[in-house]
Amino acid sequence: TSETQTQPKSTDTPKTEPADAKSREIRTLQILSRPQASAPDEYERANLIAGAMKELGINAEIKAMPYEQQSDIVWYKRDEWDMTGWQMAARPERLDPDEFVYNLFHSSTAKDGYNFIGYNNPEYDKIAEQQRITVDREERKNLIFKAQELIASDVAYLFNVHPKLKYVYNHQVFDPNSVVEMAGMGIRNIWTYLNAAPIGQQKNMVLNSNDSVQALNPFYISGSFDSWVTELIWDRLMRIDKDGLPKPWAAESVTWKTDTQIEIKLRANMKWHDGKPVTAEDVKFSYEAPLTGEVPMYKPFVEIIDKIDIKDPLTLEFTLKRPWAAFETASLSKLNLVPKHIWGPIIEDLKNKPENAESYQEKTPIGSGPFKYENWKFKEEVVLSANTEHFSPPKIEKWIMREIPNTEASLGMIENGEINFLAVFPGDGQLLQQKVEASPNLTMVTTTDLGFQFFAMNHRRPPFNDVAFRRALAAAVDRDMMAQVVYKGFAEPGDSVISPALPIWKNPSLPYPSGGVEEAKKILQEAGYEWDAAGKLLYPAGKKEELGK
Amino acid sequence: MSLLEVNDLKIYYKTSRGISKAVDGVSFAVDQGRSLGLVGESGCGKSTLVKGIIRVLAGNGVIAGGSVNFDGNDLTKMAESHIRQVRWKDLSLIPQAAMDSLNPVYPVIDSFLEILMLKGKLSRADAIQRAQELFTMVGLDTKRLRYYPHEFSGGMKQRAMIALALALSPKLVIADEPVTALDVIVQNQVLRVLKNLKKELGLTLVMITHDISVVAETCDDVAVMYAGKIIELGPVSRVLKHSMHPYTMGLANAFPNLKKTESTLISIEGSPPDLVDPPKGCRFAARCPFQIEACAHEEPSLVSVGDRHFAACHRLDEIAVLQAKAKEVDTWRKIPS
Amino acid sequence: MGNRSKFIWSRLAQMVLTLWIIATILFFIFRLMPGNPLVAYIDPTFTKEQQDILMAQFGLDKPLWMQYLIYLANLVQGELGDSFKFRAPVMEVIWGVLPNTLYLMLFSFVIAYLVGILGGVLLAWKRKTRFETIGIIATLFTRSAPQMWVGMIVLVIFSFHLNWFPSGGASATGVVYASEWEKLTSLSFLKHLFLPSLTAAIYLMGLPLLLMRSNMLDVMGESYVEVARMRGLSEQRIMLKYAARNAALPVVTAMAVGIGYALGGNVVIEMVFSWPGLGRLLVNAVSASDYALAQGAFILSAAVMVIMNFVADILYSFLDPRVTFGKGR
Amino acid sequence: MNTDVRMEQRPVQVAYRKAGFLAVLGKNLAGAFRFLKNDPFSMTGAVIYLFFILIALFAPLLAPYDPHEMIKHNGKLAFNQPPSAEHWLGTTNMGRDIFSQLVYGAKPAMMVGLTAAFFVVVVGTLVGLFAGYYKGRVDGVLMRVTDIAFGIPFEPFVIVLVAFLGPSVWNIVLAMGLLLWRDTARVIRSQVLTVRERSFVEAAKISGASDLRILFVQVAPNILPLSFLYGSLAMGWAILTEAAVSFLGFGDPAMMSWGFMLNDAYASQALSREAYWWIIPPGIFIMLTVMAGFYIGRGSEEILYPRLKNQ
Amino acid sequence: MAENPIIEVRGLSKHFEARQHLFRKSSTGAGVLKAVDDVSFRIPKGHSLGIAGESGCGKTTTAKMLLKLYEPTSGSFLFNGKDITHLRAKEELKQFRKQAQLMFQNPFEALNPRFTIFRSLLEPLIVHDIGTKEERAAFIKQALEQVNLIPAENFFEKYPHQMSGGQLQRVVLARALIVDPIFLVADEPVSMLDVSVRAGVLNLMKTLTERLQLTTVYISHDLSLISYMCEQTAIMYLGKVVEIGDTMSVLQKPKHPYTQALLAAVPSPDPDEEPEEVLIKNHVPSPINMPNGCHFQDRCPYTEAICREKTPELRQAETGQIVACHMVTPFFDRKAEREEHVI
Ligand SMILES: Nc1ncnc2c1ncn2[C@@H]1O[C@H](COP(=O)(O)OP(=O)(O)OP(=O)(O)O)[C@@H](O)[C@H]1O
Ligand SMILES: Nc1ncnc2c1ncn2[C@@H]1O[C@H](COP(=O)(O)OP(=O)(O)OP(=O)(O)O)[C@@H](O)[C@H]1O
Ligand SMILES: [Mg+2]
Ligand SMILES: [Mg+2]
Repeated sequence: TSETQTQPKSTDTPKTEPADAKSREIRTLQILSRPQASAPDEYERANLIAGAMKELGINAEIKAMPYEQQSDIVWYKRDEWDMTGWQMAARPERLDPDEFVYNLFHSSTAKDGYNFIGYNNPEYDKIAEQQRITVDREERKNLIFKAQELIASDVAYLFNVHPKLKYVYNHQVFDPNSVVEMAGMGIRNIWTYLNAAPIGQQKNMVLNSNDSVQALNPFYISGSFDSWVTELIWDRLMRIDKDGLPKPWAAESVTWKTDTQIEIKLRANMKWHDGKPVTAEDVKFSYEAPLTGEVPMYKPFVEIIDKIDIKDPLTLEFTLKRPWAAFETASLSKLNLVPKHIWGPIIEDLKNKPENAESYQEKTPIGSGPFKYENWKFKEEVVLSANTEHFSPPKIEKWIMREIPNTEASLGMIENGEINFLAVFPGDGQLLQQKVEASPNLTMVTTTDLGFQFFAMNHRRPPFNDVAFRRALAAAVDRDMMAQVVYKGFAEPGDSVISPALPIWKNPSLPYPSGGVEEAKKILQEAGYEWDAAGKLLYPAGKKEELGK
Repeated sequence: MSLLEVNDLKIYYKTSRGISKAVDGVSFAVDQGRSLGLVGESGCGKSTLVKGIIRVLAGNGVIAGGSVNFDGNDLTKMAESHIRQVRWKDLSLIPQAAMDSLNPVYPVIDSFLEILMLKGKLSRADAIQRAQELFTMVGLDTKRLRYYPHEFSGGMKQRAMIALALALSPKLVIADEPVTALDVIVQNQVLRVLKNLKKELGLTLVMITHDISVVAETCDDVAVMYAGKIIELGPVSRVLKHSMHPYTMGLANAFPNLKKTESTLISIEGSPPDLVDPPKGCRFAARCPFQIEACAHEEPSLVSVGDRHFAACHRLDEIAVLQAKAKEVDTWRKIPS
Repeated sequence: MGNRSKFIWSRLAQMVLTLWIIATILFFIFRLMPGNPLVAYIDPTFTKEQQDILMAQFGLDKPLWMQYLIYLANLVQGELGDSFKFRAPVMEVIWGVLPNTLYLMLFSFVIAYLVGILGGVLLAWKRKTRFETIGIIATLFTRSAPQMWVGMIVLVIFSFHLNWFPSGGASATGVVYASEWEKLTSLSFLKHLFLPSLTAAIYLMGLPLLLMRSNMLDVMGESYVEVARMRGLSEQRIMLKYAARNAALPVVTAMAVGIGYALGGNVVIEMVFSWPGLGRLLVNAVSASDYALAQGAFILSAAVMVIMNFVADILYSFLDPRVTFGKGR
Repeated sequence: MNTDVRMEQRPVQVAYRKAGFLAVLGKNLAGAFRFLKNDPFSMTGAVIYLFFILIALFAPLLAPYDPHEMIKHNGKLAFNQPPSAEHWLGTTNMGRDIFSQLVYGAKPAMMVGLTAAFFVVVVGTLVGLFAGYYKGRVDGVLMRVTDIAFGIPFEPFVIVLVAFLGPSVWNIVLAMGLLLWRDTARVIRSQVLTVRERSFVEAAKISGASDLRILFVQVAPNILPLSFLYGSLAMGWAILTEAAVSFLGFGDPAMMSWGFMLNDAYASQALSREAYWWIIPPGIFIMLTVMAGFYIGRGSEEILYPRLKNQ
Repeated sequence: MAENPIIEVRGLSKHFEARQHLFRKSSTGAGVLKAVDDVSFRIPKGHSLGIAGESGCGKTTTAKMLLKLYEPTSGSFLFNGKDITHLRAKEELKQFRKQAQLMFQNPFEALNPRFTIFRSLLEPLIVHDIGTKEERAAFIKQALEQVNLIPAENFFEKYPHQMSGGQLQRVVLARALIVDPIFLVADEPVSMLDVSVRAGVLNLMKTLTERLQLTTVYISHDLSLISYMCEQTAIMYLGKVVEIGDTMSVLQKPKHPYTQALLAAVPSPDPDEEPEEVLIKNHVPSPINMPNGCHFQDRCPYTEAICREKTPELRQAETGQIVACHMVTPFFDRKAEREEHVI
């Protein structure tokens, strides 16, 4: 536990304290956070929030614990925690607002789904449901805007920041014009990999990861670094384009016949890396395999599909059980196309075994993607080579991802050229900027993250079940200061689940409270909160602490 | 000329308490083919003396004076590389702890081969042959050459060490307490080996012991040491039968004799002086029943008292009286403990 | 003979017993922790059915005692189960990094014990000189310095500033070795190996050095060394064949035990130098709640330690003819 | 000599007997520290410890800032500052005073070191004493337990345990305590094996003393110095381990330990920033404390690996 | 014999398991080491028995069994007429411990180096709850004076390393006597002492044991010392008593060839005396896995076939002592039974 230094200001609190002060005292609130060692920014933000709370006369205590313990409490002991640090990471499919808007706050997911905070607002539920089936973009946008408004005024989350993604590449190796920036995702994306043009001797792209590749498996959603690789080896029917919207990829065209019927035309002459042609059968197999139960992680993305018909060798028709606005993003851009001749027998075989497709590792993974698997040295590197026969062949020769858990080392290596693309840098942005500025070879590109950092409050527990309390807290927490101090400016203050990086979905004017401690106190006072002689915050009259010791 | 002549040898140890004069002006000589027994209480400097002779003193020991003439050369002045040649080849020393004198991780034969091949310049085959001869000579089964030292009993180790000492047929062998810690039968066997070698090879021997019976049985001459000095020296029968120094007399009293069970044992009360700060006069004075004025401040010198017999005592002139008195128990009782 | 084989058998039985107990303790530590062991791998959005599938896949659906029996049965067959994180047999995952740990360990031990033993002999030889005092103090420094710290400094100097050695990893980018041997003999691999080995060796060498020194001093006081001198043998011969040979016995034992320790992987060094080894694997597994993998890596290191302890005993008695076994004195 | 020593009827006094026992024990403990006086190395070690214990005790007085405080100058966070008169060792990337952290770091180091050493000494000595003295079955069981402890890889064990029990210094100490006694136990046992063969132990037995009495009155004082030596070494190991564990991110975030500082510096790229004032001091302090243990143990590594001769 | 024996030992044996090296073939091999094998004797009150024999013949092991430091493998041990072979009861054992004491070979080892002399002497008093605080100091003073350490106070605060061997051996004796034992075993009590002080300790022991009417067992490999100290003598060879009887008979008219050899081997301090021939061959064989028959068979100058077949029984010789040798003509034909080995 840790305490902040700021003392409660007692100047403007009433000198006389209510008679029933004792019973109205708010218990010491616990803020869960990962330890400073593994998540320094979260820990520091927890400190700042605890400081703000102290200024309001609320006792808060930070409990640092490893992520596993934290998630165990947050997910499985849903009414045992007060506040916790949390984050939503950027993933391409999250470019569609559905997951954030629906899963995080819909009351149906409060019991054992993503809505672990227990947010429950029937009005919001309706909007969230509505946007799912509204295929018209403009109409849907209004709904999303409305949803964000509700989240902001209810202060469902204590928003902190959208960090800035910091990527560095060596402009002596790659033509700066060929590096592609993607909204909310930065320059580390498949379009850069495909487009980056080597201008010197070095034809390979060497980038870093800071954790192990766990598996290279088209049917297993494992670590994020795995997905960097899998999306290159395996094609998908659609891919999220740099503007954040899905566009046909392996499919030549995707045509919505009705709200529930989609016709897909495959590109001609596509080949698997082993030389066999990509057929409609393969596509159908790829979408049906998850339904066998042997590919559990992909099942949620195909359950909506009623049936798939092969019209001709290059044409398929998908029929959905009901309309789903995010289908292109969450399903067509998500599922890997897998060769049936390889995986068919494997899946059949697995049906009689306790294991499923997730534990199957091909010796040489075969996809149809723009890069071919070449080598994987466990805990060292993954090497892919350009698939020159691909319909969108990369310009680089090899794509090599080196595992470098040591941040210092990764910095050193981008400086001395051991790597030429800094794909992950959890360290100090300011330092990185200095280094890049001092180097004649490096270019840094920062992008506001699609994901965001926040503190979750447990709406099931007082005092967080009171909107006024949440609003006061939100007002008291200085998000600008967070961005400046904790992120050294490499973050944008957040007020919504939608990142400012996605102007199409982001509601620019949200009623999220601000104004600092003064404003917070006003909110509290209006809601009936009082302070005792020592400056401690008390519940409004008639309410007492039920969870205290 | 004697084979070994030690003149006024002084060996001091540097200790934290000061200089310990472990050997303080010792002179004696050993003739070719004779054997000298060196007796004295524990700590009187016997081992120091012989280690000093071949200059293998502990790091803090120095030869502070005197000379050691061996076979015509002064060992104290010899260069280290030169004396290394002398060691074992001309003069070998069987150390006090012969039990632990063999490298425990090699079979015994390795020690022989090392000496015979390295210093004796024999071929391997010859060396093995010679080692077998030596083993036979000391009455050990040649099979045992291949054993490790710890597989030998104490007596066998002692014999093996004797064999090793004889490997290069040295002119002089010094044996430091070769039979202490052995029981009688084994002791007897080892002494017999030494005696036979002396007879057959004409070995010159210096033997240290604190058991005068051993000296009586094995040696021609005996030197009695007390607190860093030789206090009596002469042929065995003279020194033991007609002791000229009270300490020697006392020593004889302290020995039980199996053949004379009726006699009472008499001990010399007290303990030897501190060698860091020895008394000014006679070093035995404090324990001596015949102590007179002079003993306290004047050091007696070793003087001849007859046929090759020397003693260091202020009362040599009244020796007959002392000898008589020394046999009485009460004489030795008077000394305060 | 009877006694002897009885000793070996009983030692082997002891080893098995020890391992069994360690394995059991480990099993229960991992299983009795509150919460689902798969917590980090079961996304709460999974349906009950999906969760069950996963639990079944790792055998976690069965009652505890049955899990335990299965675990033991598997262990006996050298099966360590499947890694939660890598969805692959733990053995396979470990094999992926074991060679690197071995190389790092062997290399650093060779450096450390060469320097250590020679240094120890030298210090003993030069006893009571300033050289010795400085030597000891310097050694104590190396033995007291935190490894990550030494690693960081080494990294800054040799890699960031001088640029002599790569700053991490075990091989150069994109290199594929035809065989382990080719890898071992390639300059690039050795370059990668050097800094982490050096850092480990700096720490490791203190033990053999100090041990060797004090043993030398002990042995040099032994009668057989004194006698060797009396025999007029040369000083070198005495130092090496008599003093060092005997003084090295415990050092060799210490090395066997040390290898046991080191095979568990030097977590800190592997971390600082991004070395793909067992230690880092284990720490990653622990922090990623990959219990199956952590457990497997742990058991493996424990087994190696137990075996190396045994080897140390045997080695000692092999090298020292005096050692005896049995109940008597 | 002429006094008759027949002493037939002697009154029994139980109280005195007990007092005597304690007095002996106390005296022996004092005796165990006596070696410090005669050995400059040990003395140096003890002085270093004393120095750090004093720092630990007076940290709040010595440190100009709270080690966790993010310091603002004129409303601006003073982060990443090089050493200055205001901040002797500069500030961290979060604007905390490094010197203050260093001073505060002495406390967990000493705490971890001393408690772990205490564990090691007490458990190791007791196990060693009983195993060595009773031989036979007791020895068998205790040594098997020790073997098990020896079979457990130390660093991973600490990490696993701390990962499970939560990142607190006490858990680190517990984990170390659960294992580190093993070396002590083995060495003490082999020492006891030789001590128990010495005749004064037999003499005590013959004089009718009970086993426990012999164990604690006769044998224990003879091995206590060794235990303390081990304690001092264990202190070093404990501090190094805490540092390593903190460095790996399993440390106690509430404790401003040197290992934590190193971790913080490392994670905040102090190396790339060449902020040596941040990296070097905690390392030096760790080194000094660990070395103090070695100094007290006179670098006697051989006692860690006694010849296995008499096992 | 009229007097009841204080000590009676019947067929006492102690066997050890032999150890060996792991890799090398040892010279001895595995097996059972019969350190003491079927030893019987009685000692009447106030008498002293000397046990002599070569190193490793089982003298110390016998002594340790007499003091209940070792549990015998077989046989029985009667103390004051009571069988205490398997005595376990705490109080009774303590009582025995008070009555039977040991004097050690090595005085430097026999005292706890961390205890002052006073403390060492206090220990037995505490253990046996003897005296008050003041009385104890007086007892200790008395005990030290009794062994001629005068003035006793000077020695109270000394540590063992500050004293000479002779003084220490006296302290050891004082400690043994301070609990008023009736039985004393002295295992090579002076072998570590210098000749000049040896006699002092021996004389002291002799007078004290006589005055205090102690029953003593005196162990030494030095026959001359035994002859000086003891009334009875037992000669041991490889775990067995080969000859036992009055010292005079055993040492003056030895019957067993081993005793004869032993006597012949003792060197004389008289330089003019011709050394006797020791008629003995070979070395002491390994005590592990002894062959059948007489243990002395391989070294005996008179060995015959029967010696290799049959273990000789103890029989009374015409000179009075009891001898275990096939070649000695028995004084009378009756096999000397164990109970009859009275001395
Ligand atoms: N290396 C040393 N440093 C200091 N003093 C020493 C050293 N070696 C021996 N002494 C002292 O010198 C004196 C003579 O020792 P030395 O070993 O020569 O006696 P000794 O007559 O051989 O005795 P013992 O019969 O016990 O072997 C003793 O007082 C001993 O303590
Ligand atoms: N605890 C033991 N374990 C195994 N063997 C033992 C033990 N004690 C004694 N022995 C063996 O028993 C035999 C007799 O030993 P003991 O000590 O009784 O002989 P000793 O006559 O006292 O010899 P010494 O004169 O050397 O003291 C020896 O061979 C010895 O090695
Ligand atoms: Mg000597
Ligand atoms: Mg004995």
